[in-house]
Amino acid sequence: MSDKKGKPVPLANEGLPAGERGLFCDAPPREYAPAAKIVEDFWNWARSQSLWILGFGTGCGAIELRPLMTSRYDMYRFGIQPRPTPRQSSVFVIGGYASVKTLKRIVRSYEQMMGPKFVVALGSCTINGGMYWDSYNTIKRIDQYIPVDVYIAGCMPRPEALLAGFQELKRIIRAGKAEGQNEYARNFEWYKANQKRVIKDWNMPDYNW
Amino acid sequence: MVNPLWLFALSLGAAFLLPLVDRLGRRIALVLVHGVTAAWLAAGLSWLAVLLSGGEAAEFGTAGFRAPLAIVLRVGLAEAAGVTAIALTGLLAAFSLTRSLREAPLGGAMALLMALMGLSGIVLTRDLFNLFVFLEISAIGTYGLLGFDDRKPALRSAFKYMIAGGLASSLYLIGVIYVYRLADTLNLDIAAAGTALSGPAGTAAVFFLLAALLVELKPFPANGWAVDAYETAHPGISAILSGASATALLLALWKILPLLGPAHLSLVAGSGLATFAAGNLVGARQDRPLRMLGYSSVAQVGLVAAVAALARLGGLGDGGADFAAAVAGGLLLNHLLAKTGLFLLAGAVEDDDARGRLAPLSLAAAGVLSAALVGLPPFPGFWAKWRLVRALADSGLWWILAIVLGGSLLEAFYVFRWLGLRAKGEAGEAPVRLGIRSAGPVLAALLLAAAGALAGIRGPVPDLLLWAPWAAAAILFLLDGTPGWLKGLLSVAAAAAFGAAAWDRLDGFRQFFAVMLLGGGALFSIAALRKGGPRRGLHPLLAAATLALGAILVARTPLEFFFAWETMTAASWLLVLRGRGGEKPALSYIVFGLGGAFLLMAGLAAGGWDGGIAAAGWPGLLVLVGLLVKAGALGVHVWLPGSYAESDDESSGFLSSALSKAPIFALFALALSLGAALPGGPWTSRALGWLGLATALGGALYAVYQEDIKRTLAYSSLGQIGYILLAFAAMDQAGWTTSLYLALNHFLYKSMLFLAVAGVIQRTGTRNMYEMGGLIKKMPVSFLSVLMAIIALSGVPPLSGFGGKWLLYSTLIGKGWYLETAVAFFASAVAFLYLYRLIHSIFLGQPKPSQANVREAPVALVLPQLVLMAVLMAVSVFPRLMLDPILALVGDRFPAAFVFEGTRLRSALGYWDGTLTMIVTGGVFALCLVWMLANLHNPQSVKQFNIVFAAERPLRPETTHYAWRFFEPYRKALGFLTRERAERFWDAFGTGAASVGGALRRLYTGNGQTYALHVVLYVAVLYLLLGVL
Amino acid sequence: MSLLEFVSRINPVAASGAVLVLVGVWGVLARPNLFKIAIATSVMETGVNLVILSTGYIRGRTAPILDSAVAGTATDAAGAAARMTDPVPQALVLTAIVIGLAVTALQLSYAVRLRAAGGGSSIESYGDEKW
Amino acid sequence: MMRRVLVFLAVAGLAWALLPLALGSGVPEAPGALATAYLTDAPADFGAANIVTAIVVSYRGFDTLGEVAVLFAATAGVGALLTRKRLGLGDAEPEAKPAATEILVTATGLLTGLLVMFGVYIFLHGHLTPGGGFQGGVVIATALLLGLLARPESHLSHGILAAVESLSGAAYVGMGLLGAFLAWGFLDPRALPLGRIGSLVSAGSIPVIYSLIGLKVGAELSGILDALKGDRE
Amino acid sequence: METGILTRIGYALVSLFVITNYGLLLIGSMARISAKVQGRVGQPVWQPYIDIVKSTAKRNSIGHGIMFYLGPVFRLAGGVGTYMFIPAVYGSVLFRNFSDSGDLLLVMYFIFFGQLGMALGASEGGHPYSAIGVSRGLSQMTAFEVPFALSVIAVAIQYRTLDITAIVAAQQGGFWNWTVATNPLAVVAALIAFLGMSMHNPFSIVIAPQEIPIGPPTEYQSNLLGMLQTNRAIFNGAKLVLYMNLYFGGATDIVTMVVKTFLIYFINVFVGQAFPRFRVDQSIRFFLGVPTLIGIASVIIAAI
Repeated sequence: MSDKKGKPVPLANEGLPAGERGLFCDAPPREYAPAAKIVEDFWNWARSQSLWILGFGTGCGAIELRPLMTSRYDMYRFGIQPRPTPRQSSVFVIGGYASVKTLKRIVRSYEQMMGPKFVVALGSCTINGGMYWDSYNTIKRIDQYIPVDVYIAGCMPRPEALLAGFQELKRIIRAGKAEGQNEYARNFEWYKANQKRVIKDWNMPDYNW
Repeated sequence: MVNPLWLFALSLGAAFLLPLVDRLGRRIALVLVHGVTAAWLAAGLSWLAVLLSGGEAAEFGTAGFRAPLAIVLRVGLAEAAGVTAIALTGLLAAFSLTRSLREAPLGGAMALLMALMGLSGIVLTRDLFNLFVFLEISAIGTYGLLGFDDRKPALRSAFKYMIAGGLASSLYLIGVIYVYRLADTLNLDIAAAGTALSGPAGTAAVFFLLAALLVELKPFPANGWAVDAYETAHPGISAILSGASATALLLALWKILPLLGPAHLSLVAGSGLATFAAGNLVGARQDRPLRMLGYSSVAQVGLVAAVAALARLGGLGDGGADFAAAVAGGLLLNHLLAKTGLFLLAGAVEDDDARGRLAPLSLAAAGVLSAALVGLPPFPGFWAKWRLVRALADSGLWWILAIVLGGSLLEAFYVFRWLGLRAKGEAGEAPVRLGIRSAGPVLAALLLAAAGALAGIRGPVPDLLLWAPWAAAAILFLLDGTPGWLKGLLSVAAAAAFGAAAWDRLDGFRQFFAVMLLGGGALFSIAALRKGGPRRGLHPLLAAATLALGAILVARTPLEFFFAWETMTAASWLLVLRGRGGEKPALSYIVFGLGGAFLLMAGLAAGGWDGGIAAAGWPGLLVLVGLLVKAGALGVHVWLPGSYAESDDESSGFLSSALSKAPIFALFALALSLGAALPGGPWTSRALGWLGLATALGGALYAVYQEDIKRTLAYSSLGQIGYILLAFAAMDQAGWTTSLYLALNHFLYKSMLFLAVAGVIQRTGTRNMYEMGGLIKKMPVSFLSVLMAIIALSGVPPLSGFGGKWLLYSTLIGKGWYLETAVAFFASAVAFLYLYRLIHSIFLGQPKPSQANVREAPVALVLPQLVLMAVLMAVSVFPRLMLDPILALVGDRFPAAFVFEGTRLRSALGYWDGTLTMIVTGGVFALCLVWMLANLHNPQSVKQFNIVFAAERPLRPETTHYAWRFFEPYRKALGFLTRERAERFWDAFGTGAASVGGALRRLYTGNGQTYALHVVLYVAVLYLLLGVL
Repeated sequence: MSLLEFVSRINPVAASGAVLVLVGVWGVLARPNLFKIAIATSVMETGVNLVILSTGYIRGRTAPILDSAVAGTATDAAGAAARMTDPVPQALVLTAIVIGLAVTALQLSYAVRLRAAGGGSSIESYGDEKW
Repeated sequence: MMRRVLVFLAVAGLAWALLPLALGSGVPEAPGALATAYLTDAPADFGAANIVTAIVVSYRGFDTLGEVAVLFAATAGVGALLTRKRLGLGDAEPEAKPAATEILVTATGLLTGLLVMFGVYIFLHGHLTPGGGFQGGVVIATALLLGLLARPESHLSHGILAAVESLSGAAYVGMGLLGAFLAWGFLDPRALPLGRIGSLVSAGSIPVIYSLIGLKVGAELSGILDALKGDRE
Repeated sequence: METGILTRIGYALVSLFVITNYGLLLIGSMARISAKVQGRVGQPVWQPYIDIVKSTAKRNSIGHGIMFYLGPVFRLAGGVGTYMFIPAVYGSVLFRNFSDSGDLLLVMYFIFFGQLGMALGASEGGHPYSAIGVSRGLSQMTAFEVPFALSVIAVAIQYRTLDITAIVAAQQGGFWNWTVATNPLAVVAALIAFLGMSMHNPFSIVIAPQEIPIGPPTEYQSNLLGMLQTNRAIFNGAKLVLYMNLYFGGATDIVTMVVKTFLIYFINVFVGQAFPRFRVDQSIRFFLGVPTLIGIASVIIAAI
């Protein structure tokens, strides 16, 4: 994706009207190589211990997140806390079915998160469309549009399942295999093509910095 | 000495032969008429030359006989001056009358000739009955003149004029015959010498003479007929009426003064003052210029009569005779020329029924004439008014002083309102070209300026340095066509030259202020080069104002000080008037400026005379209040925001950073001349402290809610002045050091702010903050300068602003003013609000697409800002650079409160080491910067719309830039503090005065008979009063 | 000062002159008609002229003209002077009368001009310039 | 109503002011010092029998010059105001005034010559008999007035009147200057020989001045009367 | 300077290291205590360390311009600078920091330095929420500064000095010499002001988490956010030390400093749990009402 001199080719952003292209950054996403092994292990350990969830509830899964804040399940023990903006959060929990309209917002929020970022998808709707398998406006497989790290099955998994899912996510991060951001950057065209095929009124830049 | 009788023969011969000459051609007849007037002028000037070079007055008998038997004419200094004035006004008016004289029947030219000859006769004759004959000749001439060009309104007012004239002449006749009956002579000098007129019958006889003359002089209740004539007649004739005939009648009154007893004199004085006050009050309510000028001339004539009477009555001034000549003469000359010019000008404009802006030349003339009329320097009216006020103060006639000053302030209000209208003109009207008709007013203006300058230089203000502002203004006005940069350099050179010339004459204290005042002027003259083009009128006024500030420093005697002070007020008023929306603010600026100046004048006049402005006791309080009005303390600050906001960007910068220091300097000078104390004892300093504090808090609170940048900065400087006043009020070494430190600091960062804002406004074209945004990328230097300025202004530590705050709080706590400290702290926190708002809504936030191609401010603005930034940084790092000279200045007047140990300044309470603070802050900042850069991984700079907008994309930059009503919650909480109480008070005051004018106005019902009734009632009341006094 | 003594000191001509002046002034103030005002003014001036003459009236003396009535021979000037009244008021009144005439003439012509211009002859209708 | 009270108060106030003067002054027993000086010196100085004329024309001649100027200005003013154009008559035929009665017409024929001769007599003998230039002028004016009344549509020739006025006025000023060069001061009648008191040719230039004044006043007054008729072109 | 410039810098760095760790642990423990109040296990006490490391370890970040990057630098410099100007422990050379460069006024005004920087950075971000947050923050700041200023004046009158070391010296010798004993009203006013300063619950409108996502720092992320979190710890530490020195008799050694500051902060958090959030104008009216009267009363008491 980069031209001869190694400088990334700016994105076309056709979705935007001509006058507004100057208002958005048109740089494409890049892969960020992990640091040296020892440092990266330590950082991965820190990342796993401080998972900040983006407060973006889609579908029926979001309600499962709320109990985690209560005394009974208490996700704070594991260093997990909710954050209001994608800029400051590292985990994106997709709680259930995602309509096309929601997908547009999911993509925008996912792209505005800072790497390394992880996605946890709840429920069967994110895996194969679930009970909306034949609906015209839901997303059947979420990972065709954004890279997913952990799926938590169940038609809405209980909070305990969520905690188990997060433990699994911690393990993956510590193992250094949660490189969703680089994977998204590598197959950017593919992901973007899938997204554009579904989202009709794009009216936003190709990559939302 | 030319014998006046030849002149009378010449005039009468010409008059009688005019019908024959007219047959040869009207043009030749008019040349003859103007020739005769010119002959009178030449004769008058020759008499003046002879008398001024030491000749004595000469008497000329008629029919070969001496005084008692025949009629005698006398040519003294007063008479020579009178004849010259009459002839001059006649000539000026004749030019404007020529065209209509040519069309009208010959009667008009005849009447003009007769009127002028009659007036000259009134001035010259010493015989009472002959005076009556000449009164009638001039009256008949005036009746003829009023109706000569067949204007229907003029005919109406002519008839009214005649009724009153007939009554006056009958009174006079009765008076004359009984004076003859009792004093057995018709000659003035013999009648005055004898004692026959002192009995009851004699007093009554003289009363009739006086009553007739007073009615002719158009006293208050009985002058309806006169004002109608002024309004409706041809402007040339109004000029003759208000100029020439007023002069003649006043000289006639002057002549019969010896006959008058004390009762008569007090009648004249009372009636004159009442006319002055009422004339101005009603004048303020007029919207038709000619009628307004009519009321103004009636008022001025009343004042001159009153002064003459008072001079003779109470021995006002040192000797009565020459004092009256100087003051009454000065006021009369001023009134004469100014009124003639204004009538001709206003009349020409009314005739064309033009409503646009005046052409530059006639506008300049109108400006000079109205300034002279009001008594601004350097015109003769100024010197006369100063001596008058001083004499009144000496003899303790305070209520008369109040009337005189109040009346002149009212007059200033409506004259400058008219000038403002003419300077701006209604929207969309083409500029008014007067062509040749503006020759008369321009000539009158030049004469006024020359007379004033001559009177000033030969009289009380010989020091040429004080005349530098006017010289600079004149020269630069002449060069107004040349390109802007040349004039800018000239004015900077002038300021530098003035500084060099005056430097050694100034003591350390004045040198400190000279740096700010002259430096500020030069700085903003350079800044004025930001725009190309000649920028007509800006440089002369800016240079004049700068040098006037310098003159204030150089002045030694109270009069010199006041002269420079009023020059500064006038020059800065014109600067404000020059601004685009400057008409209304300029009016309030000049009215408050003059109000303050008059208080100052009264205080100076009443105070002692040894050098500077020594004024202890309550005159000192007057001076203090006058200075506070000029500084813009809360309550009298209403003029400040409008003037700073509406004037050009450079001039508002100059007004706010340099000119606002003049009242501060004057306060210091006042305190120094009283031995480092305030007049009125300790409670004054506490009250001044609270007033300063209120101004600081008020200024800050008002500034928070403004949408217009320049209004925000205006209120901000109001606030900073409040701090300086608070510190000054502490009246100890700490307080004064703080005050001077704050003043210099305020000069630095306020100049930076105004320069930057000027650049921003020039580039974006708007003054509203919410219409800007994100200019940091396009105007980085301006951003940096504004950033440093707001850090300094809000007192955030590393920069020198904190030094000011530290000094202030150490002073206040040291002084025991604890509550003031808390409120000062709150005010400075509030200041932080509007400063942040200023930099946020202009430079940060969302840039607007329409301002995409904005470039950095012009070099003329950026360069001074860089210099100021360097100075500010230097002073912040090494506070001793600024504090050592100030501590030396304040020196030994008070017990030492601050002392320097190396770089640390120690006070009784605590210490502050500017250099160490800067080092520590810098070090810590560097540490954090390194830490940030080290951890910065793959930063991606993004554009303005790459923000987290609740998973949506922002729509338009205008709607995403949060700037409009930035502190709305603050308004909900503390909005009640900033309801415009001061403005409402002054508006109520204005309408109150206007309603009094309105009530008095009802007297002039327009019915000629009512006016006659007023005349007779006036005479009857005067007679009753005579009985009482 | 008894009434009798007061009456004896009245100068009859001056008194009648004063009355005429008052009538004239009353005429000017009370009658709105332009012409009547002009006439009232001339009445007032006549009154004034009478007052002027009154100061020159000396009982038992004749006009100041040197002719047979006054002095037998033209030589003894002092004797003639003793028999003549005061000439000065008479000279002054001459001028006053002519001036009064001139003013009245001009006033009447203004009145005619105003009425001709269609404003009617009452002064109330000529009050446009006011306040 | 209020107006009536105010008028009464004003007149009463004026009366109160006039009281001490008009009543208090009483009847003078003897003329003052100035009057006595005039009475004794006038015949000697100017050889004029009529002392009033001596005062009017010589001692206070400047007043009279002024007064003539006043009359002249008034005539000019009236002339300027009442032109046919100004009165808006335009060229419309003035409405026919009633023809003069037969008595008036015949009396005019008889009296005009007499009046003019009488007027001339008055101002020629100004320095001898009572009366003088002004009185003579008025008599002449009445003669011309009679002419106007008899034939309303007739006009006095404006040109001649103006010429007479101007020339006599200029001559008067000339006589004044003559006095200045030949005698001791402006308007001093002694420029011409004084002659014997009582005879027609006596008292220097007083009779000349007075006759000039007579002519001037006669012309001016008739000019005013003609203008007041209202149909002057 | 009796100790060399380099050694002083060394001491300052050590002192900074101590206060940073203490600050972080304080926040961690307070969070754990409030969790215990809510019956939760709560996050580990060293959680703030982890959060900072995670933020700093972020692989990429975005920037809106120079001022945006400098915002956190100003903020952190403000926090560290404030601490540097306060003598943390009375009598110890180690903890004297650079308090000889200015007295109490310098510290009070240096607080603005951090806030100004943060405000500028937030505005450069271009986000309307950050501007609204700054506007609220500044409005509240002007209000709570008044009671704080009044209590500072009261202290200055009582001890007739503004030099912090001298104030602490005057309070040595047992509880009864502390300001809290000699002039309790001043302390009450100061503590209420401290609530406003630390933006705890009744006055947390500025960074209201759900209404305008955490106010000014909306656009900040990765290492910039890390710096802000570090500053939050240091700045709290500095203010606590300041309050301890002014009102609670200062500290002669580290232990007493830790204990006293912990208890002061505890009051603050304790109040924070029990109140809903004030609107901006309500909080302004509140601060200018009773606390100011208390402050004035304290000044009067001190002045007599």
